[in-house]
Amino acid sequence: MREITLSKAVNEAIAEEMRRDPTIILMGEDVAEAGTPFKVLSGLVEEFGPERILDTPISEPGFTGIAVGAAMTGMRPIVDLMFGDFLFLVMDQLCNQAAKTHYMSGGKLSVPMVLRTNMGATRRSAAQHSQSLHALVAHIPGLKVAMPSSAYEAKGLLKTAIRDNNPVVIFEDKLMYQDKAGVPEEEYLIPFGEAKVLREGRDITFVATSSMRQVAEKAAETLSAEGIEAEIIDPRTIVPLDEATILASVRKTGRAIVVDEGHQSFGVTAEIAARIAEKAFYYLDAPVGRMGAMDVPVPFSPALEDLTVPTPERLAERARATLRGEPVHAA
Amino acid sequence: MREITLSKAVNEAIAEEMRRDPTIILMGEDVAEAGTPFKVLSGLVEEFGPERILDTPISEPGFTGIAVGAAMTGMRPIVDLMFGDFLFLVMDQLCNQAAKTHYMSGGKLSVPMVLRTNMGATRRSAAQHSQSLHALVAHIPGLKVAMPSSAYEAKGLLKTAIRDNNPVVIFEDKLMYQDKAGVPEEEYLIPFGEAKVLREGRDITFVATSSMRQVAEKAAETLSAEGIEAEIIDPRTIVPLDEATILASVRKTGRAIVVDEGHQSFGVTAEIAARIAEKAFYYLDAPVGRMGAMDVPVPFSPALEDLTVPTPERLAERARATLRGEPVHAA
Amino acid sequence: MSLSETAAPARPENAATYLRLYRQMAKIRAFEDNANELYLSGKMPGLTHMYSGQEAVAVGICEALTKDDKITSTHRGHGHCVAKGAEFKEMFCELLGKAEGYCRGKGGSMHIADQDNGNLGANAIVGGSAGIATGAALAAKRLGTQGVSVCFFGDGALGQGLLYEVMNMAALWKLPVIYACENNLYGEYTKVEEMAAGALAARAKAFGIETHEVDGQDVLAVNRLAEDLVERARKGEGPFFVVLHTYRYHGHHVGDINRTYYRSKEEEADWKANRDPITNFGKWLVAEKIATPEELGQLGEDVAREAKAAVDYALAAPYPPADEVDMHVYVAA
Amino acid sequence: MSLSETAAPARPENAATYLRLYRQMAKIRAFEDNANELYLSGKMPGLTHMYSGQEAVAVGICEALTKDDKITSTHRGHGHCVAKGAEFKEMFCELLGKAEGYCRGKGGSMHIADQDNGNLGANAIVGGSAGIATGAALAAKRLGTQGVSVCFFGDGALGQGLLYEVMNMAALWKLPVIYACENNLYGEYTKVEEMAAGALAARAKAFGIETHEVDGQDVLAVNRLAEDLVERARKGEGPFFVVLHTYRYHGHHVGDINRTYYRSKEEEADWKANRDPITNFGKWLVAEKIATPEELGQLGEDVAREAKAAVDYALAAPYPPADEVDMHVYVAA
Ligand SMILES: Cc1ncc(C[n+]2csc(CCOP(=O)(O)OP(=O)(O)O)c2C)c(N)n1
Ligand SMILES: Cc1ncc(C[n+]2csc(CCOP(=O)(O)OP(=O)(O)O)c2C)c(N)n1
Ligand SMILES: [Mg+2]
Ligand SMILES: [Mg+2]
Repeated sequence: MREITLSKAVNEAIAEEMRRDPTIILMGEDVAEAGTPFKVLSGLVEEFGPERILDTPISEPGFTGIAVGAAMTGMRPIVDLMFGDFLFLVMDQLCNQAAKTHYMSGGKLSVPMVLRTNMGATRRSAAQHSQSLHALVAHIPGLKVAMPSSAYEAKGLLKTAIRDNNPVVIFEDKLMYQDKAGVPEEEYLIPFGEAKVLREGRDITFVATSSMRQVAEKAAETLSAEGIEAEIIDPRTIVPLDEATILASVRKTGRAIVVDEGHQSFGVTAEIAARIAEKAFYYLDAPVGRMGAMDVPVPFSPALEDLTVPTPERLAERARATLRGEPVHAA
Repeated sequence: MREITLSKAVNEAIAEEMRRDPTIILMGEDVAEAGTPFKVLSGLVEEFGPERILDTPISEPGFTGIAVGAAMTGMRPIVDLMFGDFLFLVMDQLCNQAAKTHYMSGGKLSVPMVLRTNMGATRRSAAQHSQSLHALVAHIPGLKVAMPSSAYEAKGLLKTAIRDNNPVVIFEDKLMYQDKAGVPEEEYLIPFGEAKVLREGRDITFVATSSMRQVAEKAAETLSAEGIEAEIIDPRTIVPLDEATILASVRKTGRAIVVDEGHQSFGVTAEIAARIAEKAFYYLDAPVGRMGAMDVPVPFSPALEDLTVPTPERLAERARATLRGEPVHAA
Repeated sequence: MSLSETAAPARPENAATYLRLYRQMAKIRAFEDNANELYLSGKMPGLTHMYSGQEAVAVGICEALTKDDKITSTHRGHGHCVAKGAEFKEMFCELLGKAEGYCRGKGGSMHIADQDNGNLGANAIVGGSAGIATGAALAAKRLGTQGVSVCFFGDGALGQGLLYEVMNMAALWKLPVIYACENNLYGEYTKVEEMAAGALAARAKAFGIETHEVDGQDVLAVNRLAEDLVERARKGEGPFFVVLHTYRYHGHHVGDINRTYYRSKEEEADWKANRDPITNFGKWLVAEKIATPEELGQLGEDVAREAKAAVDYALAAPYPPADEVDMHVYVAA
Repeated sequence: MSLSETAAPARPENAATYLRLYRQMAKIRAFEDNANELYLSGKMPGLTHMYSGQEAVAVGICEALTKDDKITSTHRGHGHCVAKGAEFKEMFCELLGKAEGYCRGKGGSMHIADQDNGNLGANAIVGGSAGIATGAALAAKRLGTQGVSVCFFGDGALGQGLLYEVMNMAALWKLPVIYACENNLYGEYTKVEEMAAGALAARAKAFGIETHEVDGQDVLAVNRLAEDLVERARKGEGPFFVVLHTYRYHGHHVGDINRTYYRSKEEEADWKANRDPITNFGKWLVAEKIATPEELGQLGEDVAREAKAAVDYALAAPYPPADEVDMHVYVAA
């Protein structure tokens, strides 16, 4: 299979869907000629024109609100939010309006829109350009939340998101834009709510979101050399969450660590760990471990920033401790 | 001890602190003559004048941002956010600015401000005036989060919040404003990060935030008549969280249910349950239960709204099931 | 402010239109009287915000729209809803949280919507619908429907930054949207001049948006202006901004009874006695011989009867079944 | 736009001031040249935004302020930081994430702050500091410090609704704040006219705020205006809004190298050749016999040496120790 970058996969997903459905428009800052600062959207305005690829002013709440209205009246807008950190600016339009419209209208109105944004630290971008805020939107009923872990997932999940009739927030890890993966030439969609077992193993389950997949894969390799076989589950969407696949794995391995790049406290690791601990309780041989980003604003200094995110080494060490039956409390 | 309403307790806390410290100002919509729609602040403008009790335009992001700047430069602003649902509007100023300033400046700048807002459904106020959004701010490092469960806590926690040198968000349950509790005439403060054991019991621990205290107390009474003794812990602040008190209780009872009025998924029950499940693992006789609000926007219809929040009956039933060793999965 | 249209003589060929304007206003008043009564008698859950006094605004504008044109509304939204063509029965059911309500009881007064008639919904976030209305205009333009959208909001909503963001985009992109600012002099318990610096009309002009002011108590003046702007918006000459000077008769919400601390009884009495949009328009209709007092009286009675019947229906109607509570969170696949 | 001040003859008694304005501008240019070089040579973590070309704005305004007056800055913040009195050493340490940086390496270029000199910090949220500057003005007024605050922001930030919310409050409450809009013609890769409908200056006038426009390449014109407005703001005549017409020489950030798709090389060359604030002011200083070319040359060399020494120091300086990672999340009790 050909290998393409995550960036290209996103670009292809949008282009394919826009060719198929003329009601799709894309809006955001510097999305047209500039193709975004990450150059993810290069070429789209040339094919679809400025009527469908709309450069907006620097008005995140405003253009998100416009997308909500357009979605309610026949369009399928894709909003490009340049940095995930700007989610804080659009929360009202996203969470008070888009997320609730279908419910509040008793099913009469709907908001088929996609908000594409990013996450991920270690780019030396400091506290307002490095956050992974997916837990916040996952808490709000009415939104779906996708977290692609590779170019393959990025394309398949984004296409599904665009066709979904609900507001979907999709988080791309900005450090993965240049990472390549096998992506079929033929069209495919990845259904929401279906986790993927990335690696089978008998000893411990790693539930890993987005780029934490790479962390889990590297840790699993190291551990494998030591005779420890980790199973890796990528939830792919955290709303809806494929609880069944996760629970089946943990019931088999008896041990689990959840790894996610959002802040650990009140984040995604809490939800997944709590569900495992509750619903696989009688199968657990050790407490469910959690590894999120440190509960600190992301520091600029490289010497500090790298300490704040989960790494393969720290995950492997945590897994060993879990298997040794040691308490595995967060630092 | 005299009994006063939660509303009066809040009013007293602000008045006492404003008398003590001239740098305290209060700002928000209709906070002066009107004393807020809930009349919580009645009388303050008469005592402190419109220079210190500022009526603002309907500009939540704007006046929150102004509070941040004033806090950085010598004032101690209290922001009144009329409904907790409007948090979505101020997230950027609160989470990108206030929460991160101290850290980003390497400790040089600080933001001693309080954002007072509310939570709580069943007032027939529908999806945009009924949310309990404390989990969102709890996820953001740099913010502290207090959740008073009675007039006594409301006063003591608010006074502590006002004196704290960090941004603090305090959630009052709007259904409790008229509820009375014993509040001493003498000054007192309630330290952050100290949970309170509201009721001792040997069989199961209820960790209950804010008004869920009442739910837990009623359930405990019912259960007590059946011979089941529940211990009730009120965390009082969820950031910082007094893990030690919670864990000590669960290590004793071996069973726990966490009750909170935020949406269940990716909410406060997840964090507390996950910590218990991890750190009291070897003491647990049953899975940790979670009861949050249903994962649906709050419906207007009374027939539906009452179904979405935890009730004493449902909590008692869950506790019985836990003690019977039945699986206690969320519906 | 444009000259009063009711100063000019009636055009008999417009009689049907005039009567429809009158009837629509009367319907709103009747709706609100009943809603208020439901609240006062403890039969309505929650609170609600009365539109009485502002009828000429919603009716004058909505009568210039087609069914397919879109509006967005506010917390004070019953008037817009009636004016855009909604039925009493579904409206009262919604206010009472009943299954036959426009939103199956899930929205209530503050979220009432009527998709079939182009009402995208009331909104409980002040200013929160500015993006939605602008987005609907963007959709109309992209889809080539010739549709226009109207964003209703109060003077208080001028405090919200979102409005300026979307007005900028509407101006840049020449969208067919009309921003209708209902200046009823108060936002909750605060006077407009304490909340808004500068001239209201300057707020949109700053973005190069053509701006008008009109007497919001004069339904013909409002309607004439709206007809003109809607037509021009359809031709791509939008966006437009209109300040409509008006007044709310009740408190901010039904529970806001003791309100002399923020506005005087005299002021209220003056508006009701001298500037009532229905009374004044009725007088003109009679003076211009479009209708007799008896005909108008009859019309009022008909409307009142209709409202009463709808209330009775709604009171007896069933609540949604419990299993609807987690329905409509997501669109069924 | 005000008439160029450098068209007028120099006042010899102001020689020290003139030279200080020149020196401050030269310092900013030297700082940025070194920062750019650090990036290009792979020694600087992350990205950064160069202020080169806009020096007269920051210097002209900050020289009108006292140390206690506050400013808020932007992602393009080095110029404001230097102009408000910061030291090269702590600044370069910050850009390199070193412990001796103004923010102990935690902020970096986009969050550089200098509390002691009244710089409340750069901000990586476009428009995000509008509330902070306004709040500082509120504090100054309440505390009676006579302080003034200046909110620096770019033309692109005019897209953010927050600005309009706080300008409204500043106007209502007569706060001593000056909104300084640096119109450098672009927000990232987009021209200002594609992002902003109407006239920029109208945006603040709509709130009744006195508004000025000035040539942002003319440091004397900027400074004269700033002195006047700051003095008036201290007397309670604020707020004010100023549009400063200027230009950035580099790309949006240091990595924005191929940029002809959004602006031409000719345009860049023209500004650099004909409207450089330092060159032109230097010429005037020479023509007016305030300084000789040699003196200015020497000053330039001094500044360059100073910058180089600070860079070397910063490169060799230690990173913060690992245990600082969870320090400063909360104020120590
Ligand atoms: C974002 C937000 N802030 C505050 C409120 C509370 N609130 C409801 S209506 C209202 C006043 C609105 O005034 P205006 O826009 O003039 O409308 P009117 O009530 O006069 O029709 C306020 C402050 C709200 N619903 N939403
Ligand atoms: C809220 C927000 N949106 C978008 C960005 C990305 N961004 C950084 S700088 C910039 C352009 C800002 O333009 P302007 O205000 O004119 O300042 P300039 O860069 O020209 O100095 C953008 C869009 C951001 N940092 N914050
Ligand atoms: Mg009003
Ligand atoms: Mg610019």
